[in-house]
Amino acid sequence: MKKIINNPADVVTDALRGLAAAHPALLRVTRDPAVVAWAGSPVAGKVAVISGGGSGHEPLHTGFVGPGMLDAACPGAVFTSPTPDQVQAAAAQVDGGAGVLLLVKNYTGDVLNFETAAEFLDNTRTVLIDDDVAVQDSSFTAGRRGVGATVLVEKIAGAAAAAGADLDTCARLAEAVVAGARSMGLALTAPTVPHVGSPSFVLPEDEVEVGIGIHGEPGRRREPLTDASALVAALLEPILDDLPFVAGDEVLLFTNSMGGTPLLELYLAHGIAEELLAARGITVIRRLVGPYVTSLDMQGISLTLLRLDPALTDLWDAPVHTAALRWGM
Amino acid sequence: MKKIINNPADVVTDALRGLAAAHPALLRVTRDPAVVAWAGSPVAGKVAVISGGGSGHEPLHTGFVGPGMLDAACPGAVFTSPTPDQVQAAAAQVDGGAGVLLLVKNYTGDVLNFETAAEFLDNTRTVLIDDDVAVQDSSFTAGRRGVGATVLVEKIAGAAAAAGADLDTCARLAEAVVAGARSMGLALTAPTVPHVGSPSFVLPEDEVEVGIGIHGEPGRRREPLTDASALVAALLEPILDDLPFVAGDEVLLFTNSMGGTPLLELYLAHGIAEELLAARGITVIRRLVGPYVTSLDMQGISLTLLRLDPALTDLWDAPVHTAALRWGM
Amino acid sequence: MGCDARSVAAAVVAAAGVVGEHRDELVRLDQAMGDADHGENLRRGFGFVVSALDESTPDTPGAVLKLVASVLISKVGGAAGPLFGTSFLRAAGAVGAAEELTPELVSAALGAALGGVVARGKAELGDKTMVDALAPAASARGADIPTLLTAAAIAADAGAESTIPLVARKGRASYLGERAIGHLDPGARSVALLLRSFANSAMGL
Amino acid sequence: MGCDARSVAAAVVAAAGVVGEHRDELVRLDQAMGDADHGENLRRGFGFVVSALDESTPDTPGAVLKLVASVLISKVGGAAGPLFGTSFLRAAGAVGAAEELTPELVSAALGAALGGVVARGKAELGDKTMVDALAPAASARGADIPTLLTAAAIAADAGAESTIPLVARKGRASYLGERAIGHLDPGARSVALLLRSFANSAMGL
Ligand SMILES: Nc1ncnc2c1ncn2[C@@H]1O[C@H](COP(=O)(O)OP(=O)(O)O)[C@@H](O)[C@H]1O
Ligand SMILES: Nc1ncnc2c1ncn2[C@@H]1O[C@H](COP(=O)(O)OP(=O)(O)O)[C@@H](O)[C@H]1O
Ligand SMILES: [Mg+2]
Ligand SMILES: [Mg+2]
Ligand SMILES: [Mg+2]
Ligand SMILES: [Mg+2]
Repeated sequence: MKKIINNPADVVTDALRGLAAAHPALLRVTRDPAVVAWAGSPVAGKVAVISGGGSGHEPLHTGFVGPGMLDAACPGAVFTSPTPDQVQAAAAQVDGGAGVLLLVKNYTGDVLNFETAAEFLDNTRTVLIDDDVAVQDSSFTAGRRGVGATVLVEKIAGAAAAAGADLDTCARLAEAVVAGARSMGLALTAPTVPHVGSPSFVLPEDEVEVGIGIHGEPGRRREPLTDASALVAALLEPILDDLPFVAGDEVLLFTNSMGGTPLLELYLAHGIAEELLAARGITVIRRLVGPYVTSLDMQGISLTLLRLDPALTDLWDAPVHTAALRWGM
Repeated sequence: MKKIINNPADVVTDALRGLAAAHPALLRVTRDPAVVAWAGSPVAGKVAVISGGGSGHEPLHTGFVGPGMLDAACPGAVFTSPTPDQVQAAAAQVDGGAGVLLLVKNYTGDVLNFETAAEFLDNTRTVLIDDDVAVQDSSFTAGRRGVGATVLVEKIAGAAAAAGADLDTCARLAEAVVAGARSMGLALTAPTVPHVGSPSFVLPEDEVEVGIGIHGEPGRRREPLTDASALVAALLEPILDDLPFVAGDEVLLFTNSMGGTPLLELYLAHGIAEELLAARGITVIRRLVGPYVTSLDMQGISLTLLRLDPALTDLWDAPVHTAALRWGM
Repeated sequence: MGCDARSVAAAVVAAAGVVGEHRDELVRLDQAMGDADHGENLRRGFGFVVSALDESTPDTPGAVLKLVASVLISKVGGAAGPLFGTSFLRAAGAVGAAEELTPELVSAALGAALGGVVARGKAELGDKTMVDALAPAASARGADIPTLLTAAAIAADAGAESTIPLVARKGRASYLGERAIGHLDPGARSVALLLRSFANSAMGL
Repeated sequence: MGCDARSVAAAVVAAAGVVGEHRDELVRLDQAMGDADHGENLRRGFGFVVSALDESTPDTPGAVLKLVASVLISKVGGAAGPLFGTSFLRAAGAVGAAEELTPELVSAALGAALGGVVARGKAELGDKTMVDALAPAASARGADIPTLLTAAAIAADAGAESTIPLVARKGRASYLGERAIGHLDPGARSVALLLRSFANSAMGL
């Protein structure tokens, strides 16, 4: 394993120390339990927006803490959802008296730990994020997992809270984003988890894993590595068919790197996706391109589409200041 | 080679198409010759700031085009400096009548091509960026290469130009940044150039290349892969000794990922660097942490230190709106 | 020589050792179908449990189980933290304030543990989860604690093995569809390991 | 059968073919010490040169060389673009408006090409650059063009080989210090390849 780390058991703690050092005016980072909070929180009368999950997906979630987005993030161990203690500590720090919105990616571990925390908290609402169309949706299973849409939910719910919306409204908007967003990803390489030391799976030089998640779990299927046009189409078609997105829709297109894929390839993929959408009569009116929901050093991309309406668009455009996403302030 | 590309000969063109699609309001992207210009340029009476270089280092330089930073960037082929035609075309597009500042990384190819272009342009100043302490400085050689400081030069010169400084002042400030900035990098893995298809070098599992540049060239030496604390110290010591940076200095610390190194490791390294600087009595007053000067998919990091004074600090803090760096607007 | 708080605490410490020994195996099992953290999660969690028991041993078996539960819930995270935590919490409830465990109490504890996992995780038998190990274990019977726990461990082992040919319907492996077939569920394996360790401890009483 | 514009253009097209054949070799040489683009840069550049010559063949040898120069300068980039471009530009200047090349003009062209590279790149003999191939080539003499160019190609070959044991002082390889020792300079190799191709074309006149 080649990584710039000290003790593998301490990577999250050590990285949080660096995060705190890098953003002293923006973030308040506490340990035991680990919480990354906006230094300006709590804001009296504002709904507090909290998310969290396993580490290894940076900048998700800690990079999205700040005015206009998350009040706090709870970073778990690598690929391990945080504990209820972390969520309770985060809520205690950032609750401004107007309620706490918990934004939770739909994984068994995340759901159970946030659920336990919520039992100890007053006035909370939980919104589950489950946008990955690679996973069959069924009431008999764990359901779809949350991936790229998480950034969009956090931005839009965070903007609503910043604008003074109440807890129900914030939750309703978060649910609207979940309802209108779909994602799918593929991997060219596997991530290497620090406490494991070997790649999570082994992929031949000429194959890709299609329908992967963000935890190094294998995807739905392996396919030959084709050219970028075919790969992008293989991600986009299932997304479009699922909601479905149709001609006339106005959308946000989020082209995400899983971490190891360079911007050159990412923009190349983004350009292809824009062309495919234009050919379908779907109008891209907002975009996000970059490594925002990653899986350590995995090479790969995911696409997320969100159907926009003017209200969601305004909330997307609202000022935000976090380590990883910033505009208007 | 595993990459999300179509024809390797077209990667830059295809990526530029995606860049244009992703930032329609911000950028004006033209081809033949390839130029990425700020859509708001030219601004009458403002010094135009232009940079460029080989592609494969994204977001450098195209991701730094926009108000408060570059007026235009000239992206060459992968790892190949742009042609004089590109630079001339960029100048023609963005020259606002107050002169053109050319910010050039000190590589033979970049120097020669920008030099040729400058012969055709009126009222230009060229500032060479050569911050890499891994390269011995000598008047008999090509000299030091330009690496991480490039972002800082572009930001600060761009801010000065935006604030209305004249060409000489902008050039003087750019030179001040070059004079006060030093960098060094290391690699855990080699990049794979699309038109080559194999990694630029082969590094055993237990070794790092220390003193690498950003073009996949081997470094100064190979060393055993040690822990993060030792690796960060091995980069920081030569930087500190070179200028030298001394107790009492106020600095900007830029912790850069070479592309494939995830944020978790990058923040971890940043934290260590902050601690080492604090122990030396050097005060970090500004930071930049992220993949800003990359080498395709290479795993590795570089550190850049810039000694700040109030004037440079104000220019660093000034509003900027580019694809990759944005604050205050 | 009865099964008091001290014996239960010792059994938990011994189980922590077993978890540590099998940490890499559990990581590998989770790597095949999931996110490669199960072994590390349990190692970390039981490490904290041992530290907590080092500091103070509670008075009753139930209090020991409750301490284990609260450490696992508050320190582990992931799916395993709440599910194992809840199982220990429900087991603690089932044994109440008894000074010593009886076969009946152990049986009740196993049933309660299963109930807790099912209540939290909503998995059914055959969903390829720890339930497939815990459910048959909870049905085991025995005249004394060693016999009962040995029967439970054997049942859990068989139950864990039974997950191999299954498609997963719960947990992370459910994302894999048919590709989960052929792999042993890591959570079922760790349930079996814990019960085997408890049985061994009981034999030594 | 003289060396007119058409012959020079044909020689350039033939040289473009040689560059294409050696593209991977030049990439590999540049990969060892530099950034692995030299072969691709020249392939791309000479591809544009061939297209330009396809469109229209200039009237004089000098005009052909000037066209090659301007295409290389405006299309290649990197160090090779301006350096090769300047060498062709200076060579064009040296042969002036002559309708046909003579050995004296070829000799003057080679000298001018060297002068151009040195003026732009400031490299001296032994700096491990294309100068190490071009300088000995420019000193070659011959009674007719084939003889002269063959002597130049032989000298360039030897000059290129002489770069192997050197530490680089110019270009990208200068960053490597001692680690450049043992590697052939890609630019010197491509100079030798071009001159060998020109010599072969001249033989066929
Ligand atoms: N809904 C569920 N009900 C019961 N057990 C479950 C459920 N979901 C997951 N598990 C168990 O949890 C184990 C995985 O635990 P672990 O790897 O620690 O958590 P995570 O899946 O969050 O990474 C699985 O092997 C499975 O036995
Ligand atoms: N200053 C110089 N003078 C003469 N030749 C040089 C100089 N710098 C570099 N070269 C030549 O250029 C070659 C590299 O060309 P190329 O790879 O196309 O450009 P780059 O180095 O910009 O990637 C080297 O092998 C060397 O022969
Ligand atoms: Mg996990
Ligand atoms: Mg180059
Ligand atoms: Mg797991
Ligand atoms: Mg090169």
